[in-house]
Amino acid sequence: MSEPIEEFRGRARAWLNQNMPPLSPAAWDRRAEGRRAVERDLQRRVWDGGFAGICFPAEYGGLGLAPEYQDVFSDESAPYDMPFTFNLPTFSILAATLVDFGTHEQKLRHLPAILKGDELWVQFLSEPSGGSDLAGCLTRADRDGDVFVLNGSKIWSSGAAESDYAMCLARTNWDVPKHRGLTIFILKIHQPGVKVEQIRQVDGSMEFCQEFFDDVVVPVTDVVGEIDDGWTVATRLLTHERSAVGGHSKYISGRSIGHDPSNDDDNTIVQLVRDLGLEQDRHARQLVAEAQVRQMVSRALIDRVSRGIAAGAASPASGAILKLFLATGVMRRTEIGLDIAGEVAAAWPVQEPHTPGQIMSEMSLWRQGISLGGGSNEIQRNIISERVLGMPREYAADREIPYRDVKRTGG
Amino acid sequence: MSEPIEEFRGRARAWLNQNMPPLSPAAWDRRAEGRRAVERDLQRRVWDGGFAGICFPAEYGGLGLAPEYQDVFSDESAPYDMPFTFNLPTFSILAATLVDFGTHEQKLRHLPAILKGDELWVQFLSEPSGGSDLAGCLTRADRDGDVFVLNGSKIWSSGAAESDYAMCLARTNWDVPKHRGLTIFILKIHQPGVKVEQIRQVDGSMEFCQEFFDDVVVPVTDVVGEIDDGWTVATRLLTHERSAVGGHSKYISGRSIGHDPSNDDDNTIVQLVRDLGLEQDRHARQLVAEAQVRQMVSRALIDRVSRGIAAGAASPASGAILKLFLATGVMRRTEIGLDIAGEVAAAWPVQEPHTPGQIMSEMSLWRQGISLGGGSNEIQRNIISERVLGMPREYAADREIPYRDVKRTGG
Amino acid sequence: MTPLLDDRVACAAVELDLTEDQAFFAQTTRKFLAAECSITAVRALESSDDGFDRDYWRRGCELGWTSMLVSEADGGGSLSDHGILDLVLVAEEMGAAVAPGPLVPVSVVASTISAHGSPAQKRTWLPGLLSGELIAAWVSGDGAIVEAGAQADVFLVTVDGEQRIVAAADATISPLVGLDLVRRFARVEISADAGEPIGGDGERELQIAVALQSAETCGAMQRIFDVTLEYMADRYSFGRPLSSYQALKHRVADNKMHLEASHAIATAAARAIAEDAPDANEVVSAAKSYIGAIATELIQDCVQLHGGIGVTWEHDLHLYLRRATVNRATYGTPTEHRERIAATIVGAA
Amino acid sequence: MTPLLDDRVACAAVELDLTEDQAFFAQTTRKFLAAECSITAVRALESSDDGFDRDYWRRGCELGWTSMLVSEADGGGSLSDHGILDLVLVAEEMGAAVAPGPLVPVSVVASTISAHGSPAQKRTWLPGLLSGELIAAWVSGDGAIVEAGAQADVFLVTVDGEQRIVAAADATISPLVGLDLVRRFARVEISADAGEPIGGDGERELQIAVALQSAETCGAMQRIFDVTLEYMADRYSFGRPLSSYQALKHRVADNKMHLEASHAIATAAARAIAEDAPDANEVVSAAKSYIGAIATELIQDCVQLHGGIGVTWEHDLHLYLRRATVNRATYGTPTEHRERIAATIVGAA
Repeated sequence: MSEPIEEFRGRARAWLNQNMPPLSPAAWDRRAEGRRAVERDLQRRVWDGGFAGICFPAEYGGLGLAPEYQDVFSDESAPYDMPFTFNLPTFSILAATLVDFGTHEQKLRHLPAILKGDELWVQFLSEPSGGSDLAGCLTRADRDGDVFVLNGSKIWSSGAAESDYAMCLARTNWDVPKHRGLTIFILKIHQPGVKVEQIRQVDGSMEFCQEFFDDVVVPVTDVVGEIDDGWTVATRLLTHERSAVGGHSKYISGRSIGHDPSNDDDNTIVQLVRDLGLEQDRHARQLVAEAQVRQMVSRALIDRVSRGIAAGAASPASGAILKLFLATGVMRRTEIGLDIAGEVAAAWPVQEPHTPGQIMSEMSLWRQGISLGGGSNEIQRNIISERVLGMPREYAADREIPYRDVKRTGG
Repeated sequence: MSEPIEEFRGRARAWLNQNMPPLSPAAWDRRAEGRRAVERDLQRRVWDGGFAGICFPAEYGGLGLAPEYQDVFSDESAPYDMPFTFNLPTFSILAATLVDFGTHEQKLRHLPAILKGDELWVQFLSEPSGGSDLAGCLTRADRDGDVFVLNGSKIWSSGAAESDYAMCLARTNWDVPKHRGLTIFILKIHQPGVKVEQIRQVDGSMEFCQEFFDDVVVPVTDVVGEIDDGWTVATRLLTHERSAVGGHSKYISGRSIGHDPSNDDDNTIVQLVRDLGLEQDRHARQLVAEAQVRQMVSRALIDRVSRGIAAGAASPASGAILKLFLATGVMRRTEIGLDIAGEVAAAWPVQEPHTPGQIMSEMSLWRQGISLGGGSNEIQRNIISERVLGMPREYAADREIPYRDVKRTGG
Repeated sequence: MTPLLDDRVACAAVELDLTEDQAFFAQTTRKFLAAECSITAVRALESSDDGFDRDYWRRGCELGWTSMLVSEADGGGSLSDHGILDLVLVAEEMGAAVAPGPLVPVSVVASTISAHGSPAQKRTWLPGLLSGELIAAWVSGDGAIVEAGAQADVFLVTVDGEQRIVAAADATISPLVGLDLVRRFARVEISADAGEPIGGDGERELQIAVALQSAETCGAMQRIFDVTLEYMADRYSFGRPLSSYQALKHRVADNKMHLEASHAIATAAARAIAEDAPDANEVVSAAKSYIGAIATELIQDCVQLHGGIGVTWEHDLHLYLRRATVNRATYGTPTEHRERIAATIVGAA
Repeated sequence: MTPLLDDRVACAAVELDLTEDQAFFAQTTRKFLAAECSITAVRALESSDDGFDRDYWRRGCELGWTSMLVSEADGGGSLSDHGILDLVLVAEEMGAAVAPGPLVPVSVVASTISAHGSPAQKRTWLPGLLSGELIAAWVSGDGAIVEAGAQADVFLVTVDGEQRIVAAADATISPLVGLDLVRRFARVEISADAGEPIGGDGERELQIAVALQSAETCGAMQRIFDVTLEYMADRYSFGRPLSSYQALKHRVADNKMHLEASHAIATAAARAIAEDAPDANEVVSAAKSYIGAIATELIQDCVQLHGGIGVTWEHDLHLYLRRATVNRATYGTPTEHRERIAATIVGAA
C-alpha cells in the first residue's frame, strides 16, 4: 500500500519548506545564464529528499506512485524555486520515452542519473532541411560492426549546449520508404565529432541550438527500440511531447511555470491595465476578461482531455488539442497585450528594464515560438483531423517510395 | 464624341427627378411579393427615358458609353427606387456574358428585350449533387438533329420562378474529361418539361429555386459559344459574377443597394447602439467603428482592384479578392451586430416587426449566404492562391479521365 | 453516424464521472426525446402558442427533469449528491435534440423555492412544478426578456439582489416573438409591491441558468459538429470527399478544439456550482462568455461546410443555429459575463 | 523574386496613378535604399545612438525626401500637385527596406512650418530640415513618446490644438530604448512657456504622420508577403512544396486580401489628405486602425509559414515585425483611431 495521500502531502510540505528556496523571477528568465547549474543542484536536493521521479518506476530510481501524488507534490511546491528545466524535455519527453522503449540496461544507466540531476536530455529530431517533416530525416547512421557512424545536422534542440544526452533520429536505411528506415539513438552530446552552435532568437535568447555530426561513433547498444523502427519510438516521443507541452504529463514536477508561461502574460496584462489607468475602460476590461477566460478554459480542457486519454475514452492523439489551444491562446493573449499596452509597447526607459510594455512587446516577437516548437499548429491540425477525427490523410508525395528517390528542398 | 459628362449628369438628374419614385424600404425586402413586377416597370421607364444599358453596345439597345457615365447616373439615382433586381444577375452576369459570347442574332433577340425590362435572366449552373464543383455537371443535353434534349436538375438559381430565361450548363459529351464536354444553352424557363420549385431559406425568403428538366427541347441556335466548350463561357460568366458581387461591374445601374446590402447593416448597428443607449460604451464604440472601417476599406479595395483589372496590372481573377472581402465582412459585421444587440436579438414585440434586433438576428441566420452564393469563400481562396498568386493547383481526382468514370457523391 | 455519437457519450461520461444512475438517466432522457421530440415534432410546434406540448413536459417531469434541484424533503431528489450535475445531462440532451420545454426557468425557480421558500410557498408551487402541471419563469432585473414568461403560472422576481415570488395573475405580460422556433419569451411588468419575499439574491439563480444553458448549447454544437463531419465524408467534390481537403480539415480541427473546450468549461461550471467553489461565479461566466461566442461561430462554419443546403429552411441546421443564437443572447451575453469577470480582476466598473 | 515585386510596383502605379516623375522618384529612392541601406547596414545601426547615419539622411534629403510637403516659395517642391502623394512612395520604399531615418517627424514639422511659420521661423529651420542638416520631432500631447526626440534640433509641440515651435535646447529629453532596431524614441518635457506659437491644430499633422506610417507598413508587409510566397514555393515538406498545401494556400489567400485592402486604404488616406476631403480624418483613422492591426497579424503568420527559422535573429523577418509593431503602437493605436471614428458616428465619448 502507498502512503495515504494526505500524509504524503504533509511530509512534502514540511520538506519543501525546509529545503527549497522561495520562487523568484529569475526562475523563468529564459535568457539567464547559469540557470541550468542551479537547477541541477535543485534536482539533486529533490532526489536527496526522496521526492524525485514520483511517477517513475521504483526499479529505476523513481517512487512508482500514482499521478495524484505528483499533483499533490506540485501543488505544495508552488511557492518554491524548483528544477523546472528538468520537466521539459528531460523528464516528460526523453525519460518518458526511455521508460517506454529503453532496454533494462539503458534505463539502469540513465534514469537514476536523470533523477539525481546529473543528466539533462534533449531531442535531436528536426533538421535544417526538414521543418515539420521529421521523418524526412537526412542525418545518416551507417553501420560498422558493433557501432553506427553518424553524419548530418540537427536543429531547434532546446538547450543542447548545456545538456548531456540526446535522443537522435537518423536514417539507417535509404532503400525503403521514409518512415521505415529510421533509428533512434542515445547520443552523448559533448564528445568528439559533435559540434553544437547556439542560435540567437528574435528576443535575444540563445536557447535553441544546431548540431553538426562528423563521423560520430555510437555503439549499437545505444539504439532505442529496434533498428529501422525508430519512427515508432519517435511517434511515442512526440505524443509525450504534446502531452507535456499541452500540460498533462504525469512526469512534470512543480506547478505551472516551466510549462505554462501564460500565467505570467496574464499578470503582465493586468499590470498594464493598472499602470495605464484603464481599469474603467470597457474595451480594456473586455480584453482582460477574455485573456482570463482563455486561461480558465485551458485548465478545464487539460483536465478533460487528460482524463479522457487516461480512461481510454479519447485518442492519445487528443493531446494535439491541448497543444493547439495553448499555442493559439498565446497568439491571442499577446495580441490582447499589445492592444492594451498601446505606445508603451514601442519604447521604454533605458534605466528600467522589464517594464510590462517591454515584456509584452518582446513576447510578441516570440509569439509564434510556441506555435512552431513541439509540432507546429499545422501538424496539430493534421493530427486532430486525421488521427482524432479519422478524416482522410493528406496526400504525401513521398509515401511508399524509397527515400533516396524523394524530392526535397533545393533538389 | 460623347455628350460632356456634366451635361449628362444634369440631364440624368432632371429626368430621374421627374420620372422615378423615391426610394423606400420596400425596395430591398428580399421577401416582398410582386417586387419583380414593379422592377420590370421601373426598368421600362429607364429604357423609355433613354438611360438603359449605359455601358451596353449601342448596336443592341445600349448607349455604348464609358463606365464614368454609368457612375454618374448611379450617383444621381441614389435617392430613387430603381430596378435593382435587373442588376444582378441579369445585367451584370448574363447579359454581360451574352455580350462576350452571343451570336449577333442572340444579342439582337435578347439584349434590347432585357434593357426594356421584358426579360429577367438567371443562371442554371449548380446542381443538387455538385456544390462548388460546377463542372461536375450531371444535367445532360443529348443532340437530336437540330435540337438538344435536356434532362436533369439545377439548384440555387436566384429568382428563377419569376424570371424568363436562363443560361444553362449541361453535359454534351461524357467520354472526355469533365471540363471538355460541357455546353451553355439559352433556356426559356417557362416551357413544357421545365418544373421550377421554390426553396424556402432559413430567413423565410423564397428567392432560390430548384429546376427539373424532363426532355426539354432546345434548338442548336440557342447554344452560347461552342458546343462542348461551355466551360470557357461558364468561366467568363463566373468572372462577371465575381466582379458584380464584389461591386465593380460597369453593367450595374443605381447606387449601392442591390449589390451592397452592408450599408443597411451598418445603419442597423448604429441604430442598435442608439436604441440601447450604448453611445458611451467604449466596447460598443470600438465595434461600431470596426464595422465602419470595414466599409471604408471595402470601397477603397473595390476602387483599387477594379482599376488594377481595367489597367491590366492585376489579374481578372482578382475579383475573387473583392468577393472574399465582402463575404467575410458580412460575417464579421453580423457578429458585431449580435454582440451589440444583446438580448434584443433573441425576441421582439409581436406588433413591431423589423426592430433592429430582429433585423440583425435574422441577418445572422442568413449570414453565410453571401459566403456561399456566387462561388464560396473556399472557391475564392482557391482562385486567389492559384490564379492570382500562381500557387500550385489543388489535386483533383477527376482530372483527365472520362467524366463517366469519375467518383461522385453517393456513388 | 453512430461511432461519433458514441464518442460524444463516452467523453461526457469521462468528464462528468457519471454514475450508473446518471448514465441511465441520460439514456432515458435521450430515448424519450428521440421518441417524443423528433425534429419534425419540434418544427410542428413553431406555430403553437406555448412552443411545447404540456403533456410532453409532464412526462419529462416524470423522468425527474424538475426534481433534481429540489430537496427530497420537498418532494424532489437527485441521483448524485449534486442535482446540478444530473440536470446538465438533461440540458445537453435537449440541446442535441433542439427540444422544447422551459427547463431553465422552471429549474431556477423550483431550486429557489426549495432552498428559500416558506412552507406555504413550497406547498403552493412545488408539487405543480415537480409534476409539470405548473410552469415558472424567472424575471431577472428590470426590463429583461423572460423565458416562458407568457406560459408561467408563477414568477421569481429578482431586482437588486432582492427576490420575490409573484403569481402570474399579478403580472402584466406581453408575449414576444423570437428567433427560436419553440422557445418563447415575454416582457413582464410587475409592480414593486406584488407577491411575497423569498430568500436568495439571484447569484445562484444565474449560475444555474447559465450552467444549464451552457450544457444545452454544447449538446447542440456537438450534434451539428457530428452531422457535418458525416456530411463531409459522404459528399464528393472534384472527385474527392470534402473531408479530404486540407483547408477544410484544418477548420474542422479548430472546431473540434473549440468543441472540446466548450464541453470542458461547461463541465467545470457545473462542478463549481456543485462544489460551491469560491470562484463559481467566475467559472460560470467563463463558460457563458466562451461558449456563447464560439457556438454561433462553430455552427455558422458548419453551415458553410454544408454549402447551399445549409441555408435552407428544409435542413435542420438553422434550428440549432437559432437555439445557439438565442442562448448566447439570454441570461447575460458573453460581453456582460466578461464584464463580470473583469470586475473580479480589476474592480467593478 | 522579381515578378512579384514588379506586380507590386504595377499595382501601386495603378492605384496612385503615378506620373512619370513619380515613378522615377520612387525608383530612385528604391535604388538609393538598395545601395545604402541593405539589411546588413540596418542591423549594423542597432548599437548606434541615432539609429541612422547623418550622411545617409542628408543624401536622402537631396533626393527630395523632405521637400515634398514644403512649398516652392520655401525652398521645397513636390512632383505632383500633392506632395503627400509623392512622399508616401518614399515611405513605402522605406518600409520595404526597413530603412532608418526620421521621415515622419521631419515631414510633419517641415510641413507645418511651411504652412504656418513666420518668415523668421522658416528662415531658422526650413533650410536645415530640407538639406538634412537639422532634424525635427513632433511632440503630440503630454507624455507621449516622441520619434527622434533625442536626435531633434527642433520640436513642434501640439497640446490641446495649440502648436508651438521649440528649440531642442529648451526641452528636457530622456532617450528610450525600443523594439525597432533603428527607430529611436524619447520622452520630451517642455515647459508651457517655452518656444514660439505657430498655426495649425495638430489634425493635419496627425493625418500626415498616419498616412506616411501606413504606406511604410504596407511596404513592409508587401516585402514579407513576397518573401514568404517565394519561400513556400522553394521549400519541400513531405515531398511537396509548402505552397501546394491547401490549408496554407487559403491562409495566403486571406493574407493577399488583407494586403490589397491595406494598400487600398493607405492610398485612400493619402488621396483624402491631398484632396482635403471632408472625411479625411475618418479615412486616415480607418487606414491606421485597419493596417495597424492587420500588419502584425500578417507578418506573424508569415513567421509561422517560415517555421523555426522565422523566429531566429539571423532571419530578417523580425526586423519587419518590429517595425510593424512599433508603427502600430505610435501616432495613435488602432483602438484610439477606432475611437476617433466612433466619435463621428455616435458622438464624442
